[in-house]
Amino acid sequence: MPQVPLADYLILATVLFVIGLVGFLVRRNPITMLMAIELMWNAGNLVFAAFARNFGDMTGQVFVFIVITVAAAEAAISLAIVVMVFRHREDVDVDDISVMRG
Amino acid sequence: MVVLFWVCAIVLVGTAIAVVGSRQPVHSVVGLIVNFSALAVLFLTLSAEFLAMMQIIIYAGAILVLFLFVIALLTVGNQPIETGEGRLAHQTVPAIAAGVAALGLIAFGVRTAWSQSAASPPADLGTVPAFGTALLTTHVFAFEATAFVLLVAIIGVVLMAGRKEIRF
Amino acid sequence: MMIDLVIFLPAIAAIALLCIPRDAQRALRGVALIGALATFVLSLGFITGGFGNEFDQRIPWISGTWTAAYHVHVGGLSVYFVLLTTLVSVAAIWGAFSYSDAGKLRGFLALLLLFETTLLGLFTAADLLLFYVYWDLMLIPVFLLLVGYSGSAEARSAAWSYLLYNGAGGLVLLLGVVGVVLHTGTFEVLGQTYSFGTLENWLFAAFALAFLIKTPSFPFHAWMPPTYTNSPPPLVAMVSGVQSKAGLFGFLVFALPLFPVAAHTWAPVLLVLAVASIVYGAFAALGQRDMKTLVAFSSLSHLGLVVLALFAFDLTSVPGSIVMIVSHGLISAALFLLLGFVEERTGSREIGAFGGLAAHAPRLQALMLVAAMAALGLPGLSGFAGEFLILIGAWQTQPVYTAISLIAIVVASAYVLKMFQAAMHGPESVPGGRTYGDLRAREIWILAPLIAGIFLFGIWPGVLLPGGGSLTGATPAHTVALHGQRPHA
Amino acid sequence: MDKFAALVLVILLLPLAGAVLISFAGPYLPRVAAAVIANGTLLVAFLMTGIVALTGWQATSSGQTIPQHFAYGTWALIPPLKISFGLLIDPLALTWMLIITGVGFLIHLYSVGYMASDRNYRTFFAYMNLFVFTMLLLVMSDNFLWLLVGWGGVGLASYLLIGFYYDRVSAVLAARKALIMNVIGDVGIMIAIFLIYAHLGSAAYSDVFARVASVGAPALTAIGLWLLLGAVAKSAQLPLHTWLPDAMEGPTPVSALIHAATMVTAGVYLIARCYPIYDHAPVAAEVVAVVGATSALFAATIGCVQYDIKRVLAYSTMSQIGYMMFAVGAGAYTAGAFHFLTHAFFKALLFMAAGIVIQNLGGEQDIRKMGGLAGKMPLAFWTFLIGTVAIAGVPPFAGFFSKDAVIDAAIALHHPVLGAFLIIAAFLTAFYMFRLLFLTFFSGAYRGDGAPHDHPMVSMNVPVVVLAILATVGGFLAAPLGAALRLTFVGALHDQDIATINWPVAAGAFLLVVAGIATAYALYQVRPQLRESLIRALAGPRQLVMNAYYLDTVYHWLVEVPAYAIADAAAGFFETFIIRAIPLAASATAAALGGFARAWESGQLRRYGLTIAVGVVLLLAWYVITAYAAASQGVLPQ
Repeated sequence: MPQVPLADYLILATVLFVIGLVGFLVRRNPITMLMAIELMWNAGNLVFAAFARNFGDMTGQVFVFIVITVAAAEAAISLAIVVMVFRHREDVDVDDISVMRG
Repeated sequence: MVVLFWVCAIVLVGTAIAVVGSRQPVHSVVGLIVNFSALAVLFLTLSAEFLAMMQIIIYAGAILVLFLFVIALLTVGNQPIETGEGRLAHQTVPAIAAGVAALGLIAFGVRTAWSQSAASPPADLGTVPAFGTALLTTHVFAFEATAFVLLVAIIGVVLMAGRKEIRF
Repeated sequence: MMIDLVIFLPAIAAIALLCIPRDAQRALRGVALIGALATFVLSLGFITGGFGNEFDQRIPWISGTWTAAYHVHVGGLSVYFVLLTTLVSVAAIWGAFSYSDAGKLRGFLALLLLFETTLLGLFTAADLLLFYVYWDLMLIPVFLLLVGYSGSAEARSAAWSYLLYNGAGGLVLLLGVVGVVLHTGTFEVLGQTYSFGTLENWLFAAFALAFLIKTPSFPFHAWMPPTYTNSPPPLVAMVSGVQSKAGLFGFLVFALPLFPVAAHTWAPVLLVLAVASIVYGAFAALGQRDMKTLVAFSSLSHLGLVVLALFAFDLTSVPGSIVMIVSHGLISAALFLLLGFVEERTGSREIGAFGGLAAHAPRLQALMLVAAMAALGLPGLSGFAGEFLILIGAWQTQPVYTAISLIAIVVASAYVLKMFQAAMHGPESVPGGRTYGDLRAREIWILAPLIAGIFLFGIWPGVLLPGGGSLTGATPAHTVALHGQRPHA
Repeated sequence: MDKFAALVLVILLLPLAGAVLISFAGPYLPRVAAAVIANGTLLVAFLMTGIVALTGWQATSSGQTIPQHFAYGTWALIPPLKISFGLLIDPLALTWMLIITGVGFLIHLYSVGYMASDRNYRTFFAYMNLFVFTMLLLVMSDNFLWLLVGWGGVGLASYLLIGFYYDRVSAVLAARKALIMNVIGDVGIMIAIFLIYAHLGSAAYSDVFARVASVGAPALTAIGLWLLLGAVAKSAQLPLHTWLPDAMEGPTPVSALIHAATMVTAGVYLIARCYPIYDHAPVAAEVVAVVGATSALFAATIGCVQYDIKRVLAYSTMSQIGYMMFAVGAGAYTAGAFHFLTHAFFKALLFMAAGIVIQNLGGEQDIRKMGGLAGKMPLAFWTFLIGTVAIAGVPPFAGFFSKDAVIDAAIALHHPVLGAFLIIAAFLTAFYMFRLLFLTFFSGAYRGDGAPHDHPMVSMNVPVVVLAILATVGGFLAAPLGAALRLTFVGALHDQDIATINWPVAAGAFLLVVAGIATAYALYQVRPQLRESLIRALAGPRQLVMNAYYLDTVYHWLVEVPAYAIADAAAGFFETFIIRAIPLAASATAAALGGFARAWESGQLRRYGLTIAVGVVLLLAWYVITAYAAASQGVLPQ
């Protein structure tokens, strides 16, 4: 069974990360932006998993698990904030939210 | 194996672009589901069986459902969120430039430094028993800390969502 | 111990002032004056055996990668600066008694005393870190006095320009100090010689820039006219009489001995700046209408002579600059205090706004005449002695620059007379027909020591240089700097 | 310090003591006491100087040598520079000292009466004593530094006394002008001292003059010319003479003492004192001679058309000092000193006689408002007449001998052109002095408004009479003076005998003098109509000369206006737009950076995101580049 080279995984992860990054930077819909963040999380996870296999070490995989957990927590809180901002302003264009006061 | 990787890779990139580019958040969520599933397959090719399961269950199952709920909640009036020019309209070009630059740099670095793969991994890498052993012995502190993070997140969400109005 | 007492006695007096109720005017004045006088008397102890005594005290402070010590030293050059400080401070603090706002007198006196302590600390510092700390500490009392005790919007703006310009100079000095210490590993560089290699030029430039700003020298003097003009007379007497010597002290004690080679490399630039200061200061003084600003620019001109003396690297001009430094301290303090007395009487210091004070204030006229003639460089007074020793020395190595500087002497006669005659001569007139009196006994006694010094050091400048100028070559490093006309020949 | 050294020092310090005493006692001192102190100190100083001079005279004539040089201490010692304080009392110094203290005493005495009603009576005497002290210092010093101290000191005293009536704007301006021009001269002397120190390694006369021969002519010429700058400023020679006529704003005794008898001759003294330098620098000496002769003629022409009695005398002073300058420049140092001596007598006399006239007319100085005063003020008339014939050069009065000595020198030392200048000036001198005499004391009746009255005051009349006698017989001092000065001018290039009169030259000069007197008599006594038509015919040139050839105007436009323009530009434009631009540029840069940062920190989430992204990219780039560089050198492991 021919192995896929490590470098390919890494570059794939980079491409995913960059798509997420650009998405985060150019979109103004907070929900889409959050999904872009999820993409970046996943790109990172892919790197961890690839290296775990490469080094034959479980630490990378454990880290992915923890990242998934934290990502879940992050998503929950972020979405809660989005909901609240929407309630407050009836509008969730990120560019319109530039002050920390309500 | 190589074929599987490339199929997944194409799916991943395509859906990722769809997620970012779609005007409708719901379409994004759908794209994201496909994306996550393809990633789970990649995890399998990396001998990470447990992670593949977690990817499907937590991401596709829990987080994306959360997204769907919020979308459902917010788009009551059906007005699109991104109307007209944003305040940072001319940020697109630098953002893409930065992304491309990052991509190029990393790809260059990776090509230079990680051009060769290591030897074959041990046979039990990524199996559920091995994962469980690692998680609950070596990394038990991180595991506990994650639990604490989740607790904080729960409290935070309850606090924020529980009130009608919050000044922040 | 003796040195510490001299340095901190004014500060102690300042703290004592703060313990006295604000409205106990007599007690406030008494404590402040006694503090300043006691400091002066104690500092006379440094010359009981004549010039050339050495006093030294060292307490280790920081050790490790870099070492520093609380190291204070009086002897050689610093004794002139210390005595000038204590003498001018007595005059300034006594002169401050007539400060108009009685409610603020306490703070005014306390800040003047603190200023004196920072100056004394600076002039006794034998450790570069200590020197730098005092260098920046000096800014605070002056800034506060300008902001809080001058009362005008211009004074507040002057305070900021003073603080920022001199603070910038301090930062540059800090860079230089750090550079030195990275190289030497110790802040106690006095009396040592190091080889800094190519870095030396940059380190010297940093030190020189800070010192030129403080002096000030053309073209870094933008802070000076507003500061001098808006300061209350006692403050400007100290700033111009003493603080302006801090940069020259830095050149003599730190920059020249540490970087003799770079000093010679940079000398052409500094000479041009010096000559520019001398000539430009004189012409700018001639163009002023405000008497205080006029004297301020004359300071620019006169202190340029000292820079010329230092960088002519002549065996006569460098020691001769000591005479100029002491003399300028006395003359400018006396002139600024006198202008303060004039302003108290006439409510103005504008040329042409009043005149003919000689009619009813002959003593004021007489003292002003002495101070003005000394500033003009009249032979026989201290200003001339300083100028002459500097110029005759500088002529031997830099005849062209010296010749150009002589233009300033002619212009000086024009601007000094413009000011003196406008105030004292012509038909008598005072704004609003005020009545005014001659100098009171207190005012005469304030000026008496300054005037006496102007005469003494004019008739016999040798009294300042008993060792035949060897004092300034007290340390080996100085000898390098001075005899280094051909440092690597 | 031996007795002689102490005595000499006392001579110097007595006038200073008087000045200090009067100043410090101030209003607590009775007016009489101030006058007594001032006069007393001078009289004692004069008597002591006389004792010194006689002692020296006796010693030398009996073949002994007596000390001339007295050292007291060190002014400053900064090796290699050493400047001492010492006095040099040789015949040249003694000549000046005797005049300064002697004529000075007479003028002090005169001032007791002349200034009697002035409210600043004490101040006047303090200033006058200060002047005598500084003038003595100037001539007694044994080195250039203390000469310069005295030089500056007389400048100050002159400034104070010109501006004595300080509530008069014209006096204040005149004083300022005098001091500034004198400072120009001081700078000249300073440069000369610097050059002397650079080339000869000392500032003491003895060292300098001993080493002169070892220095090349160019250096000595430069030194001589810079000294000359000092001399022309102090002695009111071309082109720095314009302060002297204005200096007549001072009280008349001041004009007599400072601006006629003593201070203005300091330049002559300086050049005579530096004779070894000029002997070795013929070019510089020639310039001195040219300046002197030209000034003599130049001033004489102006003197012919002035109407202010004191200004006429001022221009005549300038002219007579021109003679002295020419003499010392030509190498006839003794003749110069001789003319200084006689000039001190007759010019002080003229000023004091004029002072009596002015005072008796209530301050009137315009000779057009005088006339016919000969009978009303006999003493003033007779003494003025003696002074006039003395200055004109009528034998046997003093001026005849000294002027003849100078003109002799011009011929003997081959200065035909300059000699011609002097002879023409002699003619003009006789003309304008007699014009002054006629207009003041004759030419019809009194033309003024007030009533002329004569208040004979003993303190004023005595000195005038004494000086009249001296002006009459002063010419016979030539023999002793010449003998004494020969001791000073040892080894001078030209040895001249001032006591011998070259009769053909003297006769010719006298004929011209008679012609001058006759012309004045014709124009001002006999044929006033001729004078009127002459004035009409020569209106243009006359205007030029009356305005002193417009030199004041030229200086105003050439020096004063540009200097103030530069000053205003420096104080205004340059200060505002260049000096203050440095900190302003710094603060503007800081403000611009701050403004940029504030605009960037907009609170926009995506802007922060982009900032982070760019930062990450930069870090990545840095990392990749350095790592690649390291790897390419084989440092980084795979």
